[in-house]
Amino acid sequence: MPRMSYREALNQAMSEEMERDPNVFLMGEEVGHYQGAYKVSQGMLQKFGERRVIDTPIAEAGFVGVGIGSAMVGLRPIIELMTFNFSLVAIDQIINNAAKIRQMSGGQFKLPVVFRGPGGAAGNLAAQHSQSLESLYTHIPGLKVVMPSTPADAKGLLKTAIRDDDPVVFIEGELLYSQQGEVPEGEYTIPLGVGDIKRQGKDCTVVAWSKMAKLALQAAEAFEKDGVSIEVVDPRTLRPLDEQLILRSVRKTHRLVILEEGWPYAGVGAEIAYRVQCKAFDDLDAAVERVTALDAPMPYALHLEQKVLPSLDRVMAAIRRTLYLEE
Amino acid sequence: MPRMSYREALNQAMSEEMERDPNVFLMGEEVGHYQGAYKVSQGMLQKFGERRVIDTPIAEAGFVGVGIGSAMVGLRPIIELMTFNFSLVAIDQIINNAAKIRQMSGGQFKLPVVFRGPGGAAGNLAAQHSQSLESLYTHIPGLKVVMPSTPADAKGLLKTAIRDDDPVVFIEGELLYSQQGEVPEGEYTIPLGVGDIKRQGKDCTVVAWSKMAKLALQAAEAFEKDGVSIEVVDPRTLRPLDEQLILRSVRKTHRLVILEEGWPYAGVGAEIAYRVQCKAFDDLDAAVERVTALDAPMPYALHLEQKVLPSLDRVMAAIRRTLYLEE
Amino acid sequence: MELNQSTDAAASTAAEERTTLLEMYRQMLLIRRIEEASARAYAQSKIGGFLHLVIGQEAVCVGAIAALRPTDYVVATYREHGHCIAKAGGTREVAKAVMAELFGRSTGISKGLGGSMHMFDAPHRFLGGYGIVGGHVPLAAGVAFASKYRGEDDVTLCFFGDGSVPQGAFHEGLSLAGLWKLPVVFICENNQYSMGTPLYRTLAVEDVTARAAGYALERDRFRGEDVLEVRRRVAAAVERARKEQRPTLIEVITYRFRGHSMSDPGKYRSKEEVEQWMQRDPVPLARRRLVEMGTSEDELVSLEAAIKAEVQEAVGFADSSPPATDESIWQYIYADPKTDPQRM
Amino acid sequence: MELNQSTDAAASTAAEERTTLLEMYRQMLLIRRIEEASARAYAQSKIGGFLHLVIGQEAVCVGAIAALRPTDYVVATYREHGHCIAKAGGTREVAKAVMAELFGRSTGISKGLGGSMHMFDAPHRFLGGYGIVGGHVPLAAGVAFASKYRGEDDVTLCFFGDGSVPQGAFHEGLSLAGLWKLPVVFICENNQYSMGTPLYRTLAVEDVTARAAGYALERDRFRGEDVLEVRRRVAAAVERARKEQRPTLIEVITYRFRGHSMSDPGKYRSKEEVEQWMQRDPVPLARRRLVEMGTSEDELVSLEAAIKAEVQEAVGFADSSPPATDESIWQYIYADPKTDPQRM
Ligand SMILES: Cc1ncc(C[n+]2csc(CCOP(=O)(O)OP(=O)(O)O)c2C)c(N)n1
Ligand SMILES: Cc1ncc(C[n+]2csc(CCOP(=O)(O)OP(=O)(O)O)c2C)c(N)n1
Ligand SMILES: [Mg+2]
Ligand SMILES: [Mg+2]
Repeated sequence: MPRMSYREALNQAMSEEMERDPNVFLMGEEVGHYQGAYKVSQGMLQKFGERRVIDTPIAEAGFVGVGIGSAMVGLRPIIELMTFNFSLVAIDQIINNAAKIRQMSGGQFKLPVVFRGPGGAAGNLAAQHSQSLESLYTHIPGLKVVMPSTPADAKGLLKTAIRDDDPVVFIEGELLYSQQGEVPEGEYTIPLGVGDIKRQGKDCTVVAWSKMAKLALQAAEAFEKDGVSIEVVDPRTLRPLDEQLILRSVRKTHRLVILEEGWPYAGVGAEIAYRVQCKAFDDLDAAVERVTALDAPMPYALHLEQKVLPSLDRVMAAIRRTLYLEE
Repeated sequence: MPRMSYREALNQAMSEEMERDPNVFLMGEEVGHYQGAYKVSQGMLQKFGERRVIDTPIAEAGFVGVGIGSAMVGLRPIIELMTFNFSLVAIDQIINNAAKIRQMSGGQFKLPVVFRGPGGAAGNLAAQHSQSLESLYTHIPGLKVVMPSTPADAKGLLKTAIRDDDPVVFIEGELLYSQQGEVPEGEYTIPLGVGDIKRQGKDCTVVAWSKMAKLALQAAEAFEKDGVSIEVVDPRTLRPLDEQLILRSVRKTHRLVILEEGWPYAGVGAEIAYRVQCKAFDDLDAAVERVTALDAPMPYALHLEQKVLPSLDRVMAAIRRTLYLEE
Repeated sequence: MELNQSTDAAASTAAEERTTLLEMYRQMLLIRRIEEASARAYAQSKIGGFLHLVIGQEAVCVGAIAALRPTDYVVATYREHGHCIAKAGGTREVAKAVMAELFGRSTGISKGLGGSMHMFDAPHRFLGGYGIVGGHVPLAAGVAFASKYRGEDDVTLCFFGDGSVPQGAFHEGLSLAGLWKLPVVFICENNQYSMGTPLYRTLAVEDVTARAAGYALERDRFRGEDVLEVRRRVAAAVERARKEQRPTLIEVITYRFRGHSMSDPGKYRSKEEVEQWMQRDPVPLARRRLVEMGTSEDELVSLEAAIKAEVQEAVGFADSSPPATDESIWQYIYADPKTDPQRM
Repeated sequence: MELNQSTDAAASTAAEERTTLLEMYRQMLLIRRIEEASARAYAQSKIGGFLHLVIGQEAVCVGAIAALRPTDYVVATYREHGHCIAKAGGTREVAKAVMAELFGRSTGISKGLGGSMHMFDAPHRFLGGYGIVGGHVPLAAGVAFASKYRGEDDVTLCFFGDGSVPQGAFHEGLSLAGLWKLPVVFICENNQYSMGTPLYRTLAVEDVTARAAGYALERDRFRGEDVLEVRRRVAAAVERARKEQRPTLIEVITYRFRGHSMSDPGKYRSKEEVEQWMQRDPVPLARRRLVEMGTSEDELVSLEAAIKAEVQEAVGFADSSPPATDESIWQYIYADPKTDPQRM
């Protein structure tokens, strides 16, 4: 299987889908002539031309709305947000239009639109440019939310998202773009709502997605030496959530740590923790632990950013607590 | 104590604070000449004049930003959003500016601004006009979120919110405006972050806020006949949350039902449920139950709206489940 | 109010003109009567929520939409009953479906899920009914973008009120339409009030079309009581959009005879002002023109009788239709059949 | 590029003018050197994240802010180091605080929490440094609103790039300023590119000030390499705002010599284009003017030496300052001392 970066996998997914379906197009700031602010659309303008790879002004509410309108009449837009921090100026379009038009019209319209771009902190970017906003979107019925953690998942999930007839919020890890991995060639799709066990284990389950799945795997590595076996479950899609996969894992390990880059209060982790505690109440040998970003706007200084974000130490400490390995 | 409506209580709070402090002003759509879309600001233009009661165009991002900017230099704006459904076009101002400016500046600025207006469903208003968006705001560090359920709380909390030096999202119940209640005269403030036991009970705790607190009390009434005693805890402020009050109640009743009008996934209820299950794990005799709106955009037809919203039946069924009173 | 000169893009012979006017009169009257009937139903609590009537402004939606081909698109606000009816050609079917929607019935045009503010009619390319002021403007640009993308020569009409002009979404939608030369015509129905607020308190520049210069849009501005004139002026813009991909910002000066919605007593307008505008009621105006053009009283009376019957039929249909189904709560959230909305 | 005529609002005698120019030259040079030093520090990884340099545009911030009184306010974008330095009068203290901020130190102007994009200096009424394009425009209107509300005659300058013109927040901020006649001057620093995108691909109407007509704003448009001219033109607008509460939209045509940020190689601009603009470098231009005005080479050389020393001092100060404190993560989220940010 060819190895490539997460960035290249996304590019391949978009390019293949655009070759496959003339209704698919890419629109966003700097996606064309500049080859993408993060170079995800590298070469696509040359391949598909200005008709299908469209540079926009800095008008997110405008071009997000253009994407939604064009989807109502049969196009399949891929709308790139330079980062999801900027989606807040367009969130009314996503929540009040994309998520509701099908229902408000009594099912007369499909909304096959993908809103994609990077999310999360990326080093020294401070409060306005370091946010993980997935919980805002996951809260909204009518949307689907996808957050891949590997190049292969990035390709398989983006291809599915583009073919999906519903609005999909597809949040990439800004710090994952250069990560390398094996990626199946050509036709490779992953259904939305199906998670993946990134590492088998029996003592404790760690649920983590996007960038945080890597951190979970590092923690699992570290514990292996001490003979503690961690299972890493990556839901990959947050909405719909693969609840069964998580429950099966917890019924096996009896312990759960949820790891997320977002803020704690009413985050996705709270939802997962609550559901597991209800549905696997008797299977749990310890209270569910949550490791999240600190409940603070992101400071600029890098050493503070590292303190605010979930760290290997904090994850390992949480795992130890669920295993009653306090030392 | 004088009786008045929730609407009048809010009006009194704003009027008293404007008399008390010349830096306080009210700005929003139809707040002046029209006397308020929901008549909350009735008479205030006549009392305070156009300088301090300011009608705006339909430009929420604009006047929300104006409020934030004016607060940076010492004014204390009350920004009325006609309903919180429309706050989505201004949420970037609230999340990226109001919630972050103090921290980004290293504490050089205070942001004493209140964003207030009605939230929730109000009958036949369909998907875009029936939303309970508190979980979006409660997720954000830097904000405070208040949701009063009675006229007295409305007055006491709004006065405190106006005097508070931080940005406060103050969500009123559109269907509570006409509700009557006793309201202390003159100086009456309720600290943010302090909840209230709306009804004492010993068998099961129901946590509910805003409109839902009323529904919780109805359920408690209904159970009283069967000799089941329900404690109704109204946190009143969602951020900061009066966690201790909730925990104390649960440690007494050993059972918890959370009732909210918002959607379930990553809602405020998920957070409360999770925290209680962690911090009162051994005190719980049953899994925490959540009663929320169905995970759907609001339909127009009233009979469907009633099915989507939490109902007395659903609340009572949930309470019965926690009490193992299945029949 | 300085108004531009009329163009002759839709010049037509007297006979054709009478036929056209007769049909537009029929549609305006149908809309007027449907709105009056829904106001009565609202008073009887058969309709709830917000109900925004277009009474007084009928010539705008009817005249503008009469300038379109059936394959053209329309996007509108929450004050869209008339637009929805006109886009379908004012048939008895659409009258029934609109009334049933207001009643929240499964036979409604949005199956009782959208209601007064969210009527949709995909077969007739009426793309809704939106409740967030200005929020639908980018959607309209997107629909026009799709036509251009596919090389189809359909045009999109986007209606909005004077109140949406200061909204960010209005600005972004018009900016993109002008930049990309999209086949769209933006029609501001300037009824001079946004809820209780008169224009001068929301717009520093009351001529809405003054903004066209900043967006590289063509502009036109005129009174909206003469439905033939509305059709003529809009037709010119539609042709520009269709043939030359030059988008236009049109402002039509009009007036709503009722309050903003049923709950608005409209105290902010003087009795005199309202009466003065009612002198210019587009419906009787069209009738007078028809008589001048030689239409017989009999023809008009029977047409009016037919409309009365259709409206009664629509109300009866709505009243006797089954309520929106419980399943519909879940049925239309996601299109993908594999997605179960109850397991998120 | 058609440019308007100069006004004489800030006419001053030759001697005064030389003194003014000398001080502005000093500030521009300080900013230039500070930016160059931060680019070096970035290369040494002493600074991380996004670093947007104002090199090439110094005459805009320095000239515009030189037209203000100390009590006037400035609101800017993420490309604001120069504006922050100029608002404080280009002192060695502000140079140190800006550099320390870039290094993420507790002695930084925002205590190391804001960084390159979020510098704030309350004592000098510099209200930040914002990263959401257009998002700060309504804030500036709000600051001006506060001055008017309190009957104070301070003016607010709001700087933004050409890229923010299509943003909704730009439209809403300008709409309110024009409607309420707020004492604010909006300055578009048109450096002809938003990131890698040339103006013509983002604005259908390249003359940004063409939009003023829709907002009832005064307008002015001119080249930004002559710092004296910038000061003169902005001074006229500031006086209009201060004395007559008439807000203005100004467009200054300028150019950034470096990439959008440190990570941008700037391939989208030809070497020729960049070099052509560098011919108009505002810093040497000011120096030549000063010599023409009779400033001695010695005076200039010693001034330049002093700046070199100040910049070295600033870098040394930043390097030796303590890092932002761990407590500062929690210290500045809420102002209310009773609110514990760790117990939400
Ligand atoms: C973003 C937003 N803000 C506020 C409202 C509440 N609202 C509904 S209609 C309306 C007035 C709109 O006036 P106008 O655009 O002139 O349309 P008209 O009702 O006159 O047809 C307002 C303020 C809304 N629906 N959306
Ligand atoms: C709302 C929003 N969208 C996108 C971005 C990403 N972004 C940062 S700067 C920039 C270009 C801005 O160009 P311009 O306004 O001309 O300012 P300049 O950088 O040229 O000074 C973009 C697209 C952002 N910060 N905010
Ligand atoms: Mg209007
Ligand atoms: Mg620029």
